[in-house]
Amino acid sequence: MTVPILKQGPFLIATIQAALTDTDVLRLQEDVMQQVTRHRSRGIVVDVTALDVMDSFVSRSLRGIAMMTRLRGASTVIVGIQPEVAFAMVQLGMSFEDVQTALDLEEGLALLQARREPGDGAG
Amino acid sequence: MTVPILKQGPFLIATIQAALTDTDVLRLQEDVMQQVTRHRSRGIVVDVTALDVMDSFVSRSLRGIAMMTRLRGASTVIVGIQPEVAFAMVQLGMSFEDVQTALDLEEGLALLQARREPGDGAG
Amino acid sequence: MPAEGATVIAIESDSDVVTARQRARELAAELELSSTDQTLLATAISEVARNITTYARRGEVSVSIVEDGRGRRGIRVVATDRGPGIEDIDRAMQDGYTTGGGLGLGLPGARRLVDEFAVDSEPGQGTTVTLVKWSRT
Amino acid sequence: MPAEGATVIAIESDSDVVTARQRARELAAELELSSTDQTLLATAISEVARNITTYARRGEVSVSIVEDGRGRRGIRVVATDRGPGIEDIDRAMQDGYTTGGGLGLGLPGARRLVDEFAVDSEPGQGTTVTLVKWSRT
Ligand SMILES: Nc1ncnc2c1ncn2[C@@H]1O[C@H](COP(=O)(O)OP(=O)(O)O)[C@@H](O)[C@H]1O
Ligand SMILES: Nc1ncnc2c1ncn2[C@@H]1O[C@H](COP(=O)(O)OP(=O)(O)O)[C@@H](O)[C@H]1O
Repeated sequence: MTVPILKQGPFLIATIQAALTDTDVLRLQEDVMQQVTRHRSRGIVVDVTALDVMDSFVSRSLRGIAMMTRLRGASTVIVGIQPEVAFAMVQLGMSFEDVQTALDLEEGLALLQARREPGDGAG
Repeated sequence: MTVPILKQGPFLIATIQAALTDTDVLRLQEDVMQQVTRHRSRGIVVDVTALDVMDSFVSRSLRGIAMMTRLRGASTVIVGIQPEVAFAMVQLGMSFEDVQTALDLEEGLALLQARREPGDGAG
Repeated sequence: MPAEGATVIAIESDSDVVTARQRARELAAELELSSTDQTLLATAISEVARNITTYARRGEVSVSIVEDGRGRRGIRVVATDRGPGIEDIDRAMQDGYTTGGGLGLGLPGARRLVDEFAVDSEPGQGTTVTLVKWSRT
Repeated sequence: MPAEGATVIAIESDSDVVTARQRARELAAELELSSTDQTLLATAISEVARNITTYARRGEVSVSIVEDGRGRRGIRVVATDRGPGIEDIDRAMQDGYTTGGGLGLGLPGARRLVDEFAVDSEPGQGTTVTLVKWSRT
Protein backbone atom coordinates (compact mmCIF):
# COMPACT_ATOMS: atom_id res chain seq x y z
CA MET A 1 0.00 0.00 0.00
CA THR A 2 1.94 3.01 -1.26
CA VAL A 3 0.91 6.39 0.07
CA PRO A 4 0.51 8.97 -2.70
CA ILE A 5 2.38 12.22 -2.15
CA LEU A 6 1.19 15.24 -4.09
CA LYS A 7 2.92 18.56 -4.52
CA GLN A 8 0.82 21.64 -3.91
CA GLY A 9 2.78 24.84 -4.27
CA PRO A 10 5.60 24.87 -1.72
CA PHE A 11 3.95 22.05 0.23
CA LEU A 12 3.53 18.30 -0.01
CA ILE A 13 0.39 16.38 0.86
CA ALA A 14 0.66 12.69 1.77
CA THR A 15 -2.73 11.05 1.99
CA ILE A 16 -2.84 7.69 3.70
CA GLN A 17 -5.62 5.68 2.10
CA ALA A 18 -5.87 2.44 4.06
CA ALA A 19 -4.34 0.56 6.98
CA LEU A 20 -0.55 0.53 6.73
CA THR A 21 1.85 -2.25 7.64
CA ASP A 22 5.08 -1.33 9.40
CA THR A 23 6.89 -1.77 6.11
CA ASP A 24 4.50 0.66 4.43
CA VAL A 25 5.10 3.17 7.20
CA LEU A 26 8.87 3.00 6.79
CA ARG A 27 8.46 3.44 3.05
CA LEU A 28 6.31 6.50 3.66
CA GLN A 29 9.05 7.99 5.80
CA GLU A 30 11.59 7.51 3.05
CA ASP A 31 9.30 8.73 0.29
CA VAL A 32 8.46 11.89 2.19
CA MET A 33 12.13 12.63 2.77
CA GLN A 34 12.89 12.07 -0.89
CA GLN A 35 10.12 14.36 -2.08
CA VAL A 36 10.93 17.03 0.47
CA THR A 37 14.46 17.01 -0.83
CA ARG A 38 13.56 16.96 -4.49
CA HIS A 39 11.07 19.83 -4.25
CA ARG A 40 12.75 21.73 -1.44
CA SER A 41 9.34 21.71 0.22
CA ARG A 42 8.71 23.98 3.18
CA GLY A 43 5.87 22.03 4.64
CA ILE A 44 4.19 18.64 4.59
CA VAL A 45 0.69 17.62 5.52
CA VAL A 46 0.17 13.95 6.36
CA ASP A 47 -3.50 13.10 6.23
CA VAL A 48 -4.34 10.15 8.47
CA THR A 49 -8.13 10.37 8.15
CA ALA A 50 -8.24 6.82 6.77
CA LEU A 51 -6.35 5.25 9.67
CA ASP A 52 -8.64 3.43 12.08
CA VAL A 53 -5.71 2.47 14.33
CA MET A 54 -2.59 4.44 15.23
CA ASP A 55 -0.51 2.16 17.39
CA SER A 56 2.82 3.00 18.96
CA PHE A 57 4.76 2.13 15.80
CA VAL A 58 2.73 4.32 13.48
CA SER A 59 2.63 7.15 15.99
CA ARG A 60 6.34 7.02 16.50
CA SER A 61 6.96 6.91 12.77
CA LEU A 62 4.75 9.91 12.09
CA ARG A 63 6.54 11.82 14.78
CA GLY A 64 9.73 10.66 13.07
CA ILE A 65 8.57 12.25 9.82
CA ALA A 66 8.00 15.52 11.64
CA MET A 67 11.50 15.38 13.09
CA MET A 68 13.25 14.36 9.90
CA THR A 69 11.63 17.04 7.81
CA ARG A 70 12.47 19.64 10.42
CA LEU A 71 16.12 18.68 9.97
CA ARG A 72 15.65 19.70 6.32
CA GLY A 73 14.04 23.01 7.26
CA ALA A 74 10.43 21.87 6.62
CA SER A 75 7.40 21.66 8.94
CA THR A 76 5.08 18.67 9.14
CA VAL A 77 1.46 18.78 10.22
CA ILE A 78 -0.54 15.61 10.92
CA VAL A 79 -4.21 16.05 10.08
CA GLY A 80 -7.38 14.00 10.34
CA ILE A 81 -6.71 11.98 13.49
CA GLN A 82 -10.09 10.37 14.17
CA PRO A 83 -11.61 10.98 17.60
CA GLU A 84 -11.54 7.29 18.61
CA VAL A 85 -7.99 7.06 17.40
CA ALA A 86 -6.96 10.10 19.40
CA PHE A 87 -8.62 8.54 22.44
CA ALA A 88 -6.73 5.27 21.96
CA MET A 89 -3.41 7.07 21.41
CA VAL A 90 -3.74 8.88 24.70
CA GLN A 91 -4.64 5.70 26.59
CA LEU A 92 -1.67 4.03 24.99
CA GLY A 93 0.58 6.82 26.19
CA MET A 94 1.39 8.50 22.86
CA SER A 95 0.79 12.16 23.27
CA PHE A 96 2.18 13.83 20.12
CA GLU A 97 3.03 16.80 22.31
CA ASP A 98 5.87 17.82 20.05
CA VAL A 99 4.07 17.27 16.76
CA GLN A 100 1.90 19.83 15.00
CA THR A 101 -1.61 18.60 14.36
CA ALA A 102 -4.68 20.11 12.74
CA LEU A 103 -8.27 19.08 12.22
CA ASP A 104 -8.18 18.50 8.50
CA LEU A 105 -6.24 19.15 5.33
CA GLU A 106 -7.50 22.69 4.94
CA GLU A 107 -6.49 23.69 8.45
CA GLY A 108 -3.18 21.93 8.09
CA LEU A 109 -2.36 23.91 4.97
CA ALA A 110 -3.46 27.12 6.69
CA LEU A 111 -1.09 26.34 9.55
CA LEU A 112 1.82 25.83 7.17
CA GLN A 113 0.93 29.00 5.31
CA ALA A 114 0.93 30.98 8.55
CA ARG A 115 4.41 29.64 9.34
CA ARG A 116 5.73 31.02 6.10
CA GLU A 117 4.60 34.57 6.79
CA PRO A 118 7.45 37.03 7.27
CA GLY A 119 8.53 37.87 10.77
CA ASP A 120 8.34 34.29 11.93
CA GLY A 121 11.74 32.75 11.92
CA ALA A 122 10.77 29.70 13.94
CA GLY A 123 11.69 26.24 12.86
CA MET B 1 40.80 17.00 9.39
CA THR B 2 40.42 20.60 10.58
CA VAL B 3 37.15 22.34 9.84
CA PRO B 4 37.68 25.80 8.34
CA ILE B 5 35.76 28.60 10.03
CA LEU B 6 35.17 31.78 8.03
CA LYS B 7 33.94 35.11 9.26
CA GLN B 8 31.15 36.69 7.28
CA GLY B 9 29.99 39.99 8.77
CA PRO B 10 28.63 39.34 12.25
CA PHE B 11 28.45 35.62 11.58
CA LEU B 12 30.76 32.63 11.40
CA ILE B 13 30.52 29.82 8.89
CA ALA B 14 32.06 26.44 9.72
CA THR B 15 32.06 24.10 6.74
CA ILE B 16 32.71 20.45 7.47
CA GLN B 17 34.47 18.95 4.48
CA ALA B 18 34.78 15.24 5.15
CA ALA B 19 34.00 12.56 7.70
CA LEU B 20 35.13 13.66 11.16
CA THR B 21 36.63 11.53 13.89
CA ASP B 22 35.51 12.18 17.46
CA THR B 23 38.76 14.05 18.03
CA ASP B 24 38.03 16.30 15.04
CA VAL B 25 34.58 17.01 16.41
CA LEU B 26 35.89 18.04 19.81
CA ARG B 27 38.42 20.30 18.11
CA LEU B 28 35.62 21.89 16.08
CA GLN B 29 33.73 22.67 19.30
CA GLU B 30 36.77 24.40 20.73
CA ASP B 31 37.59 26.27 17.56
CA VAL B 32 34.06 27.59 17.22
CA MET B 33 34.04 28.82 20.81
CA GLN B 34 37.37 30.53 20.32
CA GLN B 35 36.27 32.29 17.15
CA VAL B 36 32.90 33.27 18.59
CA THR B 37 34.70 34.86 21.50
CA ARG B 38 37.35 36.58 19.40
CA HIS B 39 34.89 38.07 16.90
CA ARG B 40 31.99 38.55 19.30
CA SER B 41 29.92 36.77 16.68
CA ARG B 42 26.15 36.83 16.93
CA GLY B 43 25.52 33.74 14.89
CA ILE B 44 27.19 30.60 13.56
CA VAL B 45 26.26 28.37 10.67
CA VAL B 46 27.68 24.86 10.74
CA ASP B 47 27.40 23.28 7.31
CA VAL B 48 27.23 19.48 7.51
CA THR B 49 26.44 18.82 3.85
CA ALA B 50 29.57 16.68 3.53
CA LEU B 51 28.72 14.36 6.42
CA ASP B 52 27.36 11.00 5.27
CA VAL B 53 26.89 9.81 8.87
CA MET B 54 25.82 11.74 11.93
CA ASP B 55 25.96 9.31 14.81
CA SER B 56 25.07 10.04 18.41
CA PHE B 57 28.49 11.48 19.17
CA VAL B 58 28.52 13.98 16.32
CA SER B 59 24.89 14.90 16.89
CA ARG B 60 25.47 15.48 20.55
CA SER B 61 28.57 17.54 19.85
CA LEU B 62 26.79 19.75 17.34
CA ARG B 63 24.01 20.28 19.81
CA GLY B 64 26.76 21.11 22.29
CA ILE B 65 28.04 23.83 19.99
CA ALA B 66 24.54 25.31 19.80
CA MET B 67 24.29 25.35 23.59
CA MET B 68 27.74 26.75 24.24
CA THR B 69 27.40 29.54 21.75
CA ARG B 70 23.99 30.42 23.15
CA LEU B 71 25.69 31.01 26.49
CA ARG B 72 27.81 33.61 24.68
CA GLY B 73 24.72 35.25 23.19
CA ALA B 74 25.14 33.73 19.76
CA SER B 75 22.77 31.51 17.77
CA THR B 76 23.88 28.39 15.93
CA VAL B 77 22.13 26.97 12.90
CA ILE B 78 23.00 23.53 11.51
CA VAL B 79 22.51 23.40 7.75
CA GLY B 80 22.76 20.79 5.03
CA ILE B 81 21.72 17.65 6.90
CA GLN B 82 21.33 15.11 4.11
CA PRO B 83 17.96 13.36 3.82
CA GLU B 84 19.32 9.88 4.56
CA VAL B 85 21.26 11.29 7.48
CA ALA B 86 18.14 12.96 8.87
CA PHE B 87 16.36 9.64 8.52
CA ALA B 88 19.09 7.78 10.38
CA MET B 89 19.32 10.41 13.15
CA VAL B 90 15.65 10.12 13.89
CA GLN B 91 15.72 6.31 13.94
CA LEU B 92 18.68 6.52 16.26
CA GLY B 93 16.69 8.74 18.58
CA MET B 94 18.50 12.05 18.00
CA SER B 95 15.88 14.59 17.16
CA PHE B 96 17.69 17.93 17.48
CA GLU B 97 14.44 19.35 18.84
CA ASP B 98 16.25 22.17 20.57
CA VAL B 99 18.65 22.99 17.75
CA GLN B 100 17.93 25.37 14.89
CA THR B 101 18.24 23.78 11.47
CA ALA B 102 17.91 25.01 7.91
CA LEU B 103 18.12 23.53 4.47
CA ASP B 104 21.35 25.12 3.31
CA LEU B 105 23.86 27.86 3.98
CA GLU B 106 21.76 30.56 2.37
CA GLU B 107 18.70 29.75 4.44
CA GLY B 108 20.78 29.39 7.55
CA LEU B 109 22.20 32.87 7.10
CA ALA B 110 18.72 34.22 6.38
CA LEU B 111 17.51 32.68 9.63
CA LEU B 112 20.32 34.32 11.60
CA GLN B 113 19.66 37.62 9.88
CA ALA B 114 15.96 37.41 10.76
CA ARG B 115 16.86 36.70 14.39
CA ARG B 116 18.87 39.90 14.53
CA GLU B 117 15.95 42.02 13.42
CA PRO B 118 14.53 44.17 16.21
CA GLY B 119 11.41 42.94 17.93
CA ASP B 120 12.51 39.34 17.94
CA GLY B 121 13.96 38.41 21.26
CA ALA B 122 13.96 34.68 20.72
CA GLY B 123 16.99 32.59 21.50
CA MET C 1 -14.43 -20.34 27.98
CA PRO C 2 -14.96 -19.35 24.36
CA ALA C 3 -18.65 -19.31 23.52
CA GLU C 4 -17.92 -19.87 19.86
CA GLY C 5 -15.07 -21.31 17.86
CA ALA C 6 -12.09 -18.98 17.89
CA THR C 7 -10.70 -17.34 14.79
CA VAL C 8 -6.97 -17.98 14.68
CA ILE C 9 -4.63 -15.73 12.75
CA ALA C 10 -1.05 -16.88 12.22
CA ILE C 11 1.34 -14.00 12.88
CA GLU C 12 4.50 -14.10 10.81
CA SER C 13 4.75 -10.74 9.10
CA ASP C 14 3.65 -7.19 9.61
CA SER C 15 0.63 -7.65 7.37
CA ASP C 16 -0.62 -10.41 9.70
CA VAL C 17 -0.65 -7.83 12.46
CA VAL C 18 -3.06 -5.73 10.40
CA THR C 19 -5.19 -8.79 9.60
CA ALA C 20 -5.44 -9.76 13.25
CA ARG C 21 -6.68 -6.39 14.41
CA GLN C 22 -9.13 -6.14 11.52
CA ARG C 23 -10.64 -9.55 12.30
CA ALA C 24 -11.06 -8.61 15.92
CA ARG C 25 -12.70 -5.37 14.95
CA GLU C 26 -15.18 -7.18 12.75
CA LEU C 27 -16.09 -9.50 15.58
CA ALA C 28 -16.34 -6.56 17.96
CA ALA C 29 -18.67 -4.81 15.53
CA GLU C 30 -20.89 -7.92 15.38
CA LEU C 31 -21.08 -7.81 19.14
CA GLU C 32 -22.06 -4.16 18.88
CA LEU C 33 -19.10 -2.87 20.86
CA SER C 34 -18.97 0.90 20.46
CA SER C 35 -16.78 2.28 17.73
CA THR C 36 -14.43 3.62 20.40
CA ASP C 37 -14.15 0.23 22.10
CA GLN C 38 -13.47 -1.41 18.75
CA THR C 39 -10.62 1.02 18.20
CA LEU C 40 -9.17 0.50 21.68
CA LEU C 41 -9.24 -3.26 21.20
CA ALA C 42 -7.75 -3.12 17.70
CA THR C 43 -4.94 -0.88 18.96
CA ALA C 44 -4.15 -3.24 21.84
CA ILE C 45 -4.02 -6.18 19.44
CA SER C 46 -1.67 -4.29 17.17
CA GLU C 47 0.74 -3.87 20.08
CA VAL C 48 0.77 -7.47 21.27
CA ALA C 49 0.83 -8.92 17.75
CA ARG C 50 3.78 -6.73 16.80
CA ASN C 51 5.62 -7.99 19.86
CA ILE C 52 5.24 -11.49 18.42
CA THR C 53 6.93 -10.56 15.14
CA THR C 54 9.57 -8.47 16.89
CA TYR C 55 10.57 -10.78 19.73
CA ALA C 56 9.41 -14.26 18.73
CA ARG C 57 9.36 -14.09 14.91
CA ARG C 58 6.11 -16.04 14.72
CA GLY C 59 3.11 -17.01 16.75
CA GLU C 60 -0.64 -16.63 16.59
CA VAL C 61 -3.52 -14.49 17.70
CA SER C 62 -6.85 -16.10 18.43
CA VAL C 63 -10.01 -14.07 18.74
CA SER C 64 -13.22 -15.37 20.23
CA ILE C 65 -16.45 -14.28 21.84
CA VAL C 66 -16.74 -14.91 25.56
CA GLU C 67 -19.55 -14.60 28.07
CA ASP C 68 -19.33 -13.97 31.75
CA GLY C 69 -21.85 -15.72 33.99
CA ARG C 70 -24.27 -12.80 33.82
CA GLY C 71 -25.05 -12.67 30.12
CA ARG C 72 -22.47 -10.03 29.28
CA ARG C 73 -20.49 -10.76 26.14
CA GLY C 74 -17.07 -9.66 25.08
CA ILE C 75 -14.10 -10.33 22.84
CA ARG C 76 -11.20 -12.35 24.08
CA VAL C 77 -7.87 -12.17 22.31
CA VAL C 78 -5.03 -14.58 23.05
CA ALA C 79 -1.63 -13.80 21.53
CA THR C 80 0.77 -16.74 21.86
CA ASP C 81 4.28 -17.47 20.75
CA ARG C 82 7.07 -19.93 21.50
CA GLY C 83 9.72 -17.25 21.43
CA PRO C 84 12.31 -16.32 24.05
CA GLY C 85 9.77 -15.40 26.72
CA ILE C 86 9.96 -12.48 29.12
CA GLU C 87 12.48 -12.57 31.93
CA ASP C 88 10.88 -10.04 34.22
CA ILE C 89 7.21 -9.42 33.49
CA ASP C 90 6.86 -6.62 36.02
CA ARG C 91 9.64 -4.75 34.32
CA ALA C 92 8.12 -5.39 30.89
CA MET C 93 4.89 -3.83 32.13
CA GLN C 94 6.65 -0.53 32.93
CA ASP C 95 5.97 2.37 30.59
CA GLY C 96 9.10 2.98 28.57
CA TYR C 97 10.80 -0.35 29.25
CA THR C 98 11.98 -1.95 26.03
CA THR C 99 14.74 -4.38 25.13
CA GLY C 100 14.04 -3.95 21.42
CA GLY C 101 14.58 -0.28 20.78
CA GLY C 102 10.84 0.35 20.86
CA LEU C 103 8.90 2.88 22.90
CA GLY C 104 8.15 0.38 25.64
CA LEU C 105 4.47 1.33 25.54
CA GLY C 106 3.14 -1.88 23.99
CA LEU C 107 2.32 -3.99 27.04
CA PRO C 108 1.46 -1.26 29.55
CA GLY C 109 -0.44 0.65 26.86
CA ALA C 110 -2.40 -2.41 25.76
CA ARG C 111 -3.31 -3.00 29.37
CA ARG C 112 -4.86 0.45 29.58
CA LEU C 113 -6.88 -0.15 26.41
CA VAL C 114 -8.78 -3.27 27.50
CA ASP C 115 -10.85 -4.49 30.45
CA GLU C 116 -8.83 -7.56 31.33
CA PHE C 117 -5.20 -8.23 30.69
CA ALA C 118 -2.79 -11.00 31.59
CA VAL C 119 0.75 -11.95 30.57
CA ASP C 120 2.08 -15.47 31.04
CA SER C 121 5.62 -16.10 30.06
CA GLU C 122 8.39 -18.54 30.77
CA PRO C 123 11.92 -17.69 29.60
CA GLY C 124 12.84 -20.07 26.80
CA GLN C 125 9.27 -21.30 26.46
CA GLY C 126 7.27 -18.45 25.03
CA THR C 127 4.72 -15.82 25.89
CA THR C 128 0.94 -15.65 26.05
CA VAL C 129 -0.90 -12.37 26.40
CA THR C 130 -4.64 -12.46 26.99
CA LEU C 131 -6.94 -9.47 26.52
CA VAL C 132 -10.66 -9.15 27.09
CA LYS C 133 -12.89 -6.25 26.11
CA TRP C 134 -16.47 -6.45 27.38
CA SER C 135 -19.50 -5.13 25.62
CA ARG C 136 -20.92 -2.25 27.61
CA THR C 137 -24.58 -2.94 26.89
CA MET D 1 27.04 -18.09 7.09
CA PRO D 2 29.29 -15.63 5.33
CA ALA D 3 29.09 -16.12 1.58
CA GLU D 4 32.45 -14.45 1.10
CA GLY D 5 35.51 -13.83 3.20
CA ALA D 6 34.93 -11.16 5.79
CA THR D 7 36.76 -7.84 5.86
CA VAL D 8 38.14 -7.31 9.35
CA ILE D 9 38.91 -3.84 10.66
CA ALA D 10 40.88 -3.53 13.89
CA ILE D 11 39.28 -0.91 16.14
CA GLU D 12 41.75 0.93 18.32
CA SER D 13 41.19 4.60 17.72
CA ASP D 14 38.43 6.92 16.62
CA SER D 15 39.68 6.94 13.05
CA ASP D 16 39.19 3.16 12.91
CA VAL D 17 35.54 3.80 13.68
CA VAL D 18 35.33 5.93 10.56
CA THR D 19 37.19 3.33 8.52
CA ALA D 20 34.86 0.54 9.65
CA ARG D 21 31.72 2.34 8.66
CA GLN D 22 33.19 3.41 5.33
CA ARG D 23 34.19 -0.16 4.46
CA ALA D 24 30.74 -1.42 5.31
CA ARG D 25 29.17 1.28 3.19
CA GLU D 26 31.33 0.30 0.21
CA LEU D 27 30.26 -3.30 0.54
CA ALA D 28 26.64 -2.23 0.93
CA ALA D 29 26.92 -0.15 -2.22
CA GLU D 30 28.30 -3.18 -4.11
CA LEU D 31 25.26 -5.13 -2.96
CA GLU D 32 23.08 -2.28 -4.22
CA LEU D 33 21.55 -1.48 -0.88
CA SER D 34 19.69 1.80 -1.19
CA SER D 35 21.54 4.94 -0.23
CA THR D 36 19.29 5.23 2.81
CA ASP D 37 20.02 1.67 3.93
CA GLN D 38 23.75 2.28 3.48
CA THR D 39 23.48 5.29 5.76
CA LEU D 40 21.44 3.44 8.39
CA LEU D 41 24.00 0.61 8.44
CA ALA D 42 26.99 2.96 8.58
CA THR D 43 25.42 4.85 11.47
CA ALA D 44 24.75 1.65 13.41
CA ILE D 45 28.36 0.56 12.92
CA SER D 46 29.60 3.89 14.13
CA GLU D 47 27.70 3.36 17.39
CA VAL D 48 28.87 -0.18 18.11
CA ALA D 49 32.43 0.51 17.03
CA ARG D 50 32.62 3.56 19.26
CA ASN D 51 31.44 1.41 22.15
CA ILE D 52 34.51 -0.75 21.55
CA THR D 53 36.90 2.17 21.88
CA THR D 54 34.97 3.62 24.81
CA TYR D 55 34.38 0.52 26.92
CA ALA D 56 36.92 -2.07 25.75
CA ARG D 57 39.75 0.08 24.33
CA ARG D 58 40.24 -2.27 21.39
CA GLY D 59 38.48 -4.89 19.39
CA GLU D 60 37.45 -5.51 15.82
CA VAL D 61 34.64 -5.13 13.36
CA SER D 62 34.16 -7.72 10.67
CA VAL D 63 31.96 -7.06 7.66
CA SER D 64 30.74 -9.75 5.31
CA ILE D 65 28.05 -10.56 2.81
CA VAL D 66 25.43 -13.09 3.92
CA GLU D 67 22.62 -14.89 2.18
CA ASP D 68 19.43 -16.21 3.64
CA GLY D 69 18.08 -19.45 2.24
CA ARG D 70 15.89 -17.65 -0.28
CA GLY D 71 18.45 -15.83 -2.37
CA ARG D 72 18.30 -12.57 -0.43
CA ARG D 73 21.64 -10.99 0.32
CA GLY D 74 22.69 -8.65 3.04
CA ILE D 75 25.57 -7.26 5.05
CA ARG D 76 26.53 -8.78 8.35
CA VAL D 77 28.62 -6.82 10.80
CA VAL D 78 30.15 -8.42 13.87
CA ALA D 79 31.73 -6.09 16.44
CA THR D 80 33.77 -8.01 19.01
CA ASP D 81 35.93 -7.09 21.93
CA ARG D 82 37.48 -8.76 24.97
CA GLY D 83 36.63 -5.85 27.22
CA PRO D 84 34.68 -5.80 30.48
CA GLY D 85 31.43 -7.11 28.99
CA ILE D 86 27.92 -5.97 29.80
CA GLU D 87 26.39 -6.88 33.15
CA ASP D 88 22.74 -6.44 32.29
CA ILE D 89 22.05 -6.52 28.57
CA ASP D 90 18.33 -5.71 28.90
CA ARG D 91 19.25 -2.58 30.75
CA ALA D 92 21.92 -1.65 28.21
CA MET D 93 19.22 -1.85 25.54
CA GLN D 94 17.18 0.90 27.23
CA ASP D 95 17.15 4.28 25.55
CA GLY D 96 19.17 6.62 27.71
CA TYR D 97 20.97 3.97 29.76
CA THR D 98 24.69 4.69 29.86
CA THR D 99 27.53 3.91 32.23
CA GLY D 100 29.93 6.01 30.20
CA GLY D 101 28.41 9.47 30.23
CA GLY D 102 27.07 8.95 26.73
CA LEU D 103 23.55 9.45 25.49
CA GLY D 104 22.69 5.79 25.95
CA LEU D 105 21.32 5.66 22.42
CA GLY D 106 24.04 3.53 20.86
CA LEU D 107 22.71 0.01 21.36
CA PRO D 108 18.95 0.67 21.22
CA GLY D 109 19.45 3.13 18.38
CA ALA D 110 21.61 0.71 16.38
CA ARG D 111 18.93 -1.90 16.81
CA ARG D 112 16.40 0.43 15.20
CA LEU D 113 18.73 1.06 12.26
CA VAL D 114 19.21 -2.55 11.11
CA ASP D 115 17.09 -5.61 10.34
CA GLU D 116 18.69 -8.04 12.75
CA PHE D 117 20.49 -7.29 15.95
CA ALA D 118 21.98 -9.40 18.73
CA VAL D 119 24.20 -8.69 21.72
CA ASP D 120 26.20 -11.46 23.40
CA SER D 121 28.24 -10.51 26.37
CA GLU D 122 29.77 -12.14 29.39
CA PRO D 123 31.08 -9.91 32.20
CA GLY D 124 34.87 -10.14 32.22
CA GLN D 125 34.96 -11.91 28.87
CA GLY D 126 33.91 -9.37 26.30
CA THR D 127 31.08 -8.33 24.04
CA THR D 128 29.92 -9.29 20.57
CA VAL D 129 27.30 -7.29 18.74
CA THR D 130 25.96 -8.66 15.47
CA LEU D 131 24.03 -6.59 12.95
CA VAL D 132 22.45 -7.59 9.66
CA LYS D 133 20.96 -5.31 7.03
CA TRP D 134 19.20 -7.09 4.17
CA SER D 135 19.01 -5.90 0.63
CA ARG D 136 15.41 -5.01 -0.15
CA THR D 137 15.40 -6.12 -3.77
N1 LIG E 1 6.08 -11.76 22.80
C1 LIG E 1 7.18 -11.41 23.48
N2 LIG E 1 8.25 -12.25 23.57
C2 LIG E 1 9.36 -11.90 24.26
N3 LIG E 1 9.52 -10.71 24.87
C3 LIG E 1 8.50 -9.82 24.81
C4 LIG E 1 7.30 -10.11 24.13
N4 LIG E 1 6.48 -9.04 24.25
C5 LIG E 1 7.14 -8.14 24.98
N5 LIG E 1 8.36 -8.60 25.34
C6 LIG E 1 9.37 -7.91 26.18
O1 LIG E 1 8.73 -6.89 26.93
C7 LIG E 1 9.32 -5.61 26.62
C8 LIG E 1 8.30 -4.52 26.69
O2 LIG E 1 7.34 -4.69 25.65
P1 LIG E 1 6.44 -3.48 25.17
O3 LIG E 1 5.89 -2.78 26.38
O4 LIG E 1 5.45 -4.01 24.19
O5 LIG E 1 7.43 -2.46 24.50
P2 LIG E 1 8.31 -2.56 23.15
O6 LIG E 1 7.66 -3.59 22.28
O7 LIG E 1 8.26 -1.18 22.60
O8 LIG E 1 9.68 -2.95 23.60
C9 LIG E 1 9.94 -5.81 25.25
O9 LIG E 1 10.97 -4.90 25.00
C10 LIG E 1 10.44 -7.25 25.35
O10 LIG E 1 11.65 -7.31 26.07
N1 LIG F 1 31.45 -3.10 23.91
C1 LIG F 1 31.00 -2.85 25.15
N2 LIG F 1 31.67 -3.31 26.23
C2 LIG F 1 31.22 -3.09 27.48
N3 LIG F 1 30.10 -2.41 27.76
C3 LIG F 1 29.37 -1.92 26.73
C4 LIG F 1 29.78 -2.12 25.38
N4 LIG F 1 28.84 -1.55 24.58
C5 LIG F 1 27.91 -1.02 25.39
N5 LIG F 1 28.22 -1.25 26.69
C6 LIG F 1 27.43 -0.86 27.89
O1 LIG F 1 26.10 -0.59 27.49
C7 LIG F 1 25.75 0.76 27.84
C8 LIG F 1 24.81 1.34 26.82
O2 LIG F 1 25.48 1.49 25.58
P1 LIG F 1 24.91 2.48 24.49
O3 LIG F 1 23.43 2.27 24.36
O4 LIG F 1 25.71 2.32 23.26
O5 LIG F 1 25.09 3.93 25.12
P2 LIG F 1 26.40 4.77 25.44
O6 LIG F 1 27.51 4.20 24.61
O7 LIG F 1 26.01 6.16 25.10
O8 LIG F 1 26.61 4.58 26.91
C9 LIG F 1 27.07 1.49 27.95
O9 LIG F 1 26.97 2.63 28.73
C10 LIG F 1 27.97 0.40 28.54
O10 LIG F 1 27.74 0.27 29.92
